[in-house]
Amino acid sequence: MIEIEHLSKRFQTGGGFLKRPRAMLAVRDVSLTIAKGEVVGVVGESGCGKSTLARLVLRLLEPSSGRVVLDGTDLTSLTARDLRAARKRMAMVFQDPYSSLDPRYSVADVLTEPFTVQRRPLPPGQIAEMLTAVGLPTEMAASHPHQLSGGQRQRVGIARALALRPDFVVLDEPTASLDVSIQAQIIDLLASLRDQMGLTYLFISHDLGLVRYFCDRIVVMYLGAVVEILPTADAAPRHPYTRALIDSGFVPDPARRRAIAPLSGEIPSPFDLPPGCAFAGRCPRATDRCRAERPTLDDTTHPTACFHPL
Amino acid sequence: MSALLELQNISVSIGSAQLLDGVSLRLERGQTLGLVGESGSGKSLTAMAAMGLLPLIGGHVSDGSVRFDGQDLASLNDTQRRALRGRRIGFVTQNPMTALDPVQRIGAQIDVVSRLHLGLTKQAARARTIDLLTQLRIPEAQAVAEAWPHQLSGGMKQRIVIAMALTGDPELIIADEPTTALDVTVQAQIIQILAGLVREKGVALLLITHDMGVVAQICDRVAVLYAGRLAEEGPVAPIFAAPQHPYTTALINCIPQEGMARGTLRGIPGAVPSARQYPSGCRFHPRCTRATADCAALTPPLITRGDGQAACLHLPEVAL
Amino acid sequence: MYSYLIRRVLMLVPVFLAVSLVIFLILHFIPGDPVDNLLKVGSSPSARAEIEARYGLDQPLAVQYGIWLGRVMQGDLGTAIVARRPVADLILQALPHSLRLGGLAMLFSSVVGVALGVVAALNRDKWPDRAVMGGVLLGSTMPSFWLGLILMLIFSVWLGWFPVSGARSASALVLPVLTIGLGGTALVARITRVAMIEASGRDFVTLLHAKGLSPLRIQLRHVLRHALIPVVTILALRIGWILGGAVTVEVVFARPGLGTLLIKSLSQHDYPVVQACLLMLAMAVMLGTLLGDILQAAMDPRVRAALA
Amino acid sequence: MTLPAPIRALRRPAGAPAGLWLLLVIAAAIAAPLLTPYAYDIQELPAAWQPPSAAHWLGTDEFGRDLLTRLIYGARTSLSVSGIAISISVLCGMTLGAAAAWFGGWFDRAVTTVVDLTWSFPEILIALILVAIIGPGTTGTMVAISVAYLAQFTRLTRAQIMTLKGETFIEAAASLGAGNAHILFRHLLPNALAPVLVSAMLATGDAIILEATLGFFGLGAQPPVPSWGGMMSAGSALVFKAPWIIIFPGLAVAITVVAINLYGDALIAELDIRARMRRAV
Amino acid sequence: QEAVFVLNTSEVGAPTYNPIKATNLNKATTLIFDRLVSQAADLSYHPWLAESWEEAPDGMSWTFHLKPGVKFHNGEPFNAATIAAWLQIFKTSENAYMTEAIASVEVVDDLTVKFVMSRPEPNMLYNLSSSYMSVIEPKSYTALGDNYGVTEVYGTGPFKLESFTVGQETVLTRNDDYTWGSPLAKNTGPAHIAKVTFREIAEDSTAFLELKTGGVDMLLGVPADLLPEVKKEPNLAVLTMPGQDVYYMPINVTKAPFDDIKVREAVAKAINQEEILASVFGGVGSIADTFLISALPESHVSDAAKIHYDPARANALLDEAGWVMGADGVRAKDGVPLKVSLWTQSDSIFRRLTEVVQAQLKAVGVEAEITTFDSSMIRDQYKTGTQQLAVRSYNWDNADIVDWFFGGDRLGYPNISMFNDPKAEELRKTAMTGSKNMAERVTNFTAYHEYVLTQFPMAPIYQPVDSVAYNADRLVLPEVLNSPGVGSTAVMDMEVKE
Ligand SMILES: Nc1ncnc2c1ncn2[C@@H]1O[C@H](COP(=O)(O)OP(=O)(O)OP(=O)(O)O)[C@@H](O)[C@H]1O
Ligand SMILES: Nc1ncnc2c1ncn2[C@@H]1O[C@H](COP(=O)(O)OP(=O)(O)OP(=O)(O)O)[C@@H](O)[C@H]1O
Ligand SMILES: [Mg+2]
Ligand SMILES: [Mg+2]
Repeated sequence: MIEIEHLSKRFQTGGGFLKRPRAMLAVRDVSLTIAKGEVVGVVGESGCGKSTLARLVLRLLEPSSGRVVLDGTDLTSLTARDLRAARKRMAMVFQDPYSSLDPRYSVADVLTEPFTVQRRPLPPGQIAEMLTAVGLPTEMAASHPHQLSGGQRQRVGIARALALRPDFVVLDEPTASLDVSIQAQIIDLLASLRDQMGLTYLFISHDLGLVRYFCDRIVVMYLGAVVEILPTADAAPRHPYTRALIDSGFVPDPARRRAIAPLSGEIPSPFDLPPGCAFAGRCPRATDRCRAERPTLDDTTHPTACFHPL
Repeated sequence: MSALLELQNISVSIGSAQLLDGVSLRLERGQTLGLVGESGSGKSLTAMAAMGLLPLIGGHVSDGSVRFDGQDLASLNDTQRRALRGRRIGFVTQNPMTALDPVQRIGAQIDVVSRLHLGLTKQAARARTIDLLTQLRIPEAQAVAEAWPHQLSGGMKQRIVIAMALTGDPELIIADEPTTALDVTVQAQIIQILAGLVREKGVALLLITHDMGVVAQICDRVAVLYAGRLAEEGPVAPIFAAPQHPYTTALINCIPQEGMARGTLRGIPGAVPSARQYPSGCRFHPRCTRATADCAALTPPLITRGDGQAACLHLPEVAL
Repeated sequence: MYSYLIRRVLMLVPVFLAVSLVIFLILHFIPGDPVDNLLKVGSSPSARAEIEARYGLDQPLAVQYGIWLGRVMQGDLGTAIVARRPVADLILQALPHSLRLGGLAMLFSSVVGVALGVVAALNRDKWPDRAVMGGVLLGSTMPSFWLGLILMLIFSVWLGWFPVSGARSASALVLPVLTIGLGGTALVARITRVAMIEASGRDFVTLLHAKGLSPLRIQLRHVLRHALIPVVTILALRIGWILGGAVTVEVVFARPGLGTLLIKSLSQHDYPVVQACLLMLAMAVMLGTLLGDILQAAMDPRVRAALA
Repeated sequence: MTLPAPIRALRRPAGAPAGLWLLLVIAAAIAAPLLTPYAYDIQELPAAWQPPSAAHWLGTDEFGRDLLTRLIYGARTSLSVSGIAISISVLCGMTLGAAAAWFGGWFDRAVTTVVDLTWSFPEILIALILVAIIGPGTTGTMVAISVAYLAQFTRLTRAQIMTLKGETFIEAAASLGAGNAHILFRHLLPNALAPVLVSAMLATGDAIILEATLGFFGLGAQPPVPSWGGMMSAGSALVFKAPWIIIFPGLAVAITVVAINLYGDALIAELDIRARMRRAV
Repeated sequence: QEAVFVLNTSEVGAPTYNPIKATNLNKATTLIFDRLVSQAADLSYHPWLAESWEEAPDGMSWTFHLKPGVKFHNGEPFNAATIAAWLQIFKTSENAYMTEAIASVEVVDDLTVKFVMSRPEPNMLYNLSSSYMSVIEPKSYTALGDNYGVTEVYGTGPFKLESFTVGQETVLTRNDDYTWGSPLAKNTGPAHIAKVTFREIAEDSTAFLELKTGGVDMLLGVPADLLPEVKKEPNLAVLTMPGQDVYYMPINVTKAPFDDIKVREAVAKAINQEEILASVFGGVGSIADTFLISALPESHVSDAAKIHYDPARANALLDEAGWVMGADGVRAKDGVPLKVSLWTQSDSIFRRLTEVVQAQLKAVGVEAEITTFDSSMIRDQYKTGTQQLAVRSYNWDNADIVDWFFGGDRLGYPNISMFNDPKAEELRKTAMTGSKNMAERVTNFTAYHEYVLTQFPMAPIYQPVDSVAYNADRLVLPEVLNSPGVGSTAVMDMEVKE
């Protein structure tokens, strides 16, 4: 359904009067296919380009190169007008429920907005229906964001994303700023909505445990590049970085205590990446080759970009 | 042997709002106590109360007492309390990004502790600082001491904050969500460091976290706070094996476990009530799956069970 | 850092060009012809042409600007049309007075303002805070000419402590400095207070307390240091304001200075003098921003890092 | 239902007296002819220079005109001149600032440079020069004041919109397919409005002082129309002989401006926009 | 011995001490320069740099015998050649008309010059006593160019220029070689005061406060409304002399509705001079009912020509001219309200006077809109000729001021009234150039003046007295002051109490 082909994004920062700007690749040559009805997860640490990827996929950012094809239409070449029309089919839920709602809009206004901007009539009873669908009381339509808790706001954000019945939704860390208890509610809600509406999700998170619980396939990113695509949620990792991510999680079971063996070393600056594998500096298996040459995803059913996979 | 830190039935108020209500905790030397609960349940307030820092945010202990090594903090004067902070009690804050003074070099910020509390000279203090940084496996400690905070990564800064907490050779470290703002890989590093301190130096650790995984892995005891009250407290193993309070159960169940099928995560319905509108009776009852009419009416007492305690009307000991 | 300084100074060049162009153009829209002032009534057009030629007023605007700018660059500010002497002389006569007044007012505002701000912040929401902030608010809402007149009435006329006007003795500076300074004090006190309170709430301050430092030391050594960053920046930015505030006050106290010179020349349509005065003020403003940026960089390593 | 913020601000401790004073001044200005038995312009030369008395509560001026009457009529001039001037300034400043933030690029850079420059100059200087160009009188004063404050509102609006542009809800609207116009007029401007309007209100206070200062230089409203600045200007000549002529208008200015500031502070607190206002400076 | 004087506000901002180029000279000028002839309080003429002089019986030549031993501040000698050079330079002056009648200057010997006249000039001695005809030092004048009078200036006067800051202050130090003072003063040889500072203070009240608080020693001009305040102070003394100012309201005869002489007369007679004298000027001074100060014989015109407050006539004239009183108290004609502009300058006394005038005009149904201009700027405005009414004053003690302000060749400024009447021009010519002696000149000027008055190009308002206030604890003034104002003569005899 979605084909992401060699997508890259280059950011320049800091340029000024008589000052040279610095450039970095926030997303580097990412290719990915998502089938209809699939839930694909993207994990990676802060700053590895997850959000940038999400924006590129929905063309909220112009890619530096590569394309995104949604059901045969190349989103990257659409005119502004056609793109706006195409947005009916795709939606995004944002990380920060606090700034993703206009403070001046009531919940009803927020939910009406998709119809207004797409010049569609608002079906009667639609708002109540949407609120119910995301588990909010219908009276809440008159409330303003500042009267809602984080979880409630995120539900409103989800309702807004689904208002126009899209088939593809990008979820950019929808639970990162919520309590675990609320996170569980939201994940639960997203799962049931997907079942009801036959949605396709690109689910972004930094929490590998959560992604493994929620997704069919998992893309692991490190400093802008995909390092591994786990074909199933419970597939054994092949990339040492994925392994380290799994090992960094704490199992909530005192009976299964284990020694903590954290990674050493620092994440390199994205502005001057080493020539070889970006992870080489922290990788226990790194060799001279890793430091000199950049590995690419291999062509297996479990693509991994590593010279020494597990 | 008396506990190193003991909160006896403390209540904390800010202005007219009572934000903590009858919280009791005990922490022995060499032990790690995990303090968990959802956001807004009062974890940080508890830490501030233990540090004697509530006045900073305009609050005070309105009832009960905070005892450190048998001494009631309330009976000490300001100078005496200050002599404890940084010396015998170290503090690690949640966000390492904002915990350091951005306009002072790293070294100076650490040095001041040993100069103040240990009476070291400038050179001796710096030597100690370098020594500590090296112990925390910070590469090029000398250079780091001369660096400005903004030149360091988050994980590095958190290690600096820990070094600062360690400088006075404390008996107790209070760490308020020390890893929340950090990446998972870094988080593991920091937890490992803290756990190592307990193991190697025998300090007591009050670890505030919202990650039940961390609690399960490194804590000896855990205290669960909900809406300003203690829901349950006790040794980690039995609580994880058989939680006494429905809230504890619910919290544990919020974490996706390996092999769980999609759609089985339930979460806790509703949200933490705000301090201005705590529900009557058991404060958890509106969100509790087992709530009855009694739960809304009666405040459950804190019942001691074995080595721990819990506050729920559904405990067999509670006779209605 | 040095490369930054050089860049920052070079950046003043286009700004200066822009300012000078604006100043040059604005003054050409002012109605009234200074040449008339010089002409004998009923003099012939050729006499007018001669005078226009003498002051370069017959050239196209762009050429006039070019010539003017070229001369300004060489320090030649032209000849005052009405006062008939080199503008530079007039400016040099006026500038020391304005600098003395502005400098003292600035000093007064910063010292007193920071002190009051600290007192207010340390006693947040208690009576000293209320009193300081109330006084400060009142001080900043009184028109400066009015304040000047009232001060003059009380201290010079009724009490006879200070001279009424002029700049003939140091004591003549007291009331004008007070008048300008009070407005600045209000600003500084307010910023200091807010910045202190804001800084007090920052995490690192909590940590300083947790390290066992004494609260007073924390406030004065750490919090105040942070609070001073915005104070210094804003003060530097407000150099123009202080000098501008001097305009009315100089007039009220009949003091020599750029303000009096500007007002007088403005009403006499003495373009070269007005241009020079505005240019001086603009330079002061530009140097102020430069100074502010440098001080900020000096006080805050993060800023230095962002600039390097 | 909650009351609108301007009314809620009235219930705050300092907001109440401040708001009431402002209402009083505005009401007095509107109802001026009904409030006093005297005319603002009829001279009663033998009655000149009278100190405050039962007949003339605030005394009389050099032409024997009742000062209270002139003070009330002066409120008309001062408030309307500053109010209108600031309104014009806000309209132009918002347009300019929004355009700069929206279009970016060289236009933004040009606007920012000019605006930053003028912003660094004291308003009084800008106003003085403009009045010299336009000529004295109420119109000149109004134009001068509006231009003098243009930079402030342009900056503020631009800063607001730049901050808002980074907010997720803007991206959210874009992700729904919202066009530029929708984002600008339905999200950015409405959100930028509160801080701009509040600072407009505070600026009106400053504008009253500025108007008075221009009046003091004899460049404001022309006689016999009273304005606070003009009254003080006239009174300044003989301040030692009849101090009341200058004291009362000065107090009127100071108290009104204090009230505007206090009420503005209450409004800021009520609207919860303190951080946004500060960020924009 | 040092003293601080404050210049009259009307002299503030005088940009130069160059009497040739200046249009506005302040009092300090009279201490730097001497003149050929001095004038006594009774307006009679006495020797100064000229020890004696003869006028030819037909008025066609004048011979002046100069005082020997006079030296300029820069050491240059003063002699007949100086006079010739100076008068040559004076031809380029704004005030060249003063020497218009001099055809040529002959140097008879070192100390004797002869003016050959192109016509008789009965006003010769007056002109030579005017401060505009201060004797400059020609060599330095030529050498210094525009700087003469600004950075340096050399005269023969009792004081030398030490420093001059335009609009601020002028410091003069005593010329210790000075022995050639006017015989009108008791002391002709170096002045008693060693250093005089002239301060320029734009606000009369500030100046008064300075005097009151001891910041300065003397005010060279005290406006009438401040006199009562001065008199309240025990340590201050006031010296009052006949004034040389006239306050008046020029009426632009070319601008409707004032192109109608009836309207002009009406507004002129709507001005209540007595009320203004009493209320604005506290009764000090006198009303003006002609254009000239009453000390001048040319002011004695027929009673009919004098302009006095006459509201009945004003109203009647306006009715006659078709301006009907409206309900709002403003007259109108053909639906056009009688609104006119009234210009004034920003000095406080003018603003107050103008507001009263405005109210008085309103009383007869004329609505005047005041526009205030800076005093130095208003002249440019007059040059545009767009004014209707204005309030202003002049300071002069010779009848030729009528020519200055109403001459048809000076429209705009100084002829603010834009008055250009053929008959007046004829009378003016006779008055200016057709008189052989003083008596004839007086007759001619009186006729010219009288005619101008009947055309109402202005309305006279007020004649102040000249008041000087000083700190009696500090200054001792001579008992009798034999000069028309406080200038060089007065300062020579002045002493400072230590
Ligand atoms: N508009 C931008 N301009 C310049 N750099 C940017 C921009 N947006 C993102 N970046 C940089 O690109 C990199 C990737 O950012 P991105 O937000 O995609 O990371 P992320 O994986 O979503 O991180 P997080 O987990 O913190 O949300 C970061 O280093 C970030 O600083
Ligand atoms: N300064 C304060 N003034 C008023 N209320 C406060 C203040 N600080 C905290 N509270 C309230 O006290 C309650 C407990 O706060 P606390 O910060 O202890 O929660 P927490 O458990 O640490 O939450 P988190 O996980 O978000 O850090 C909350 O309801 C909070 O709103
Ligand atoms: Mg992100
Ligand atoms: Mg907390």
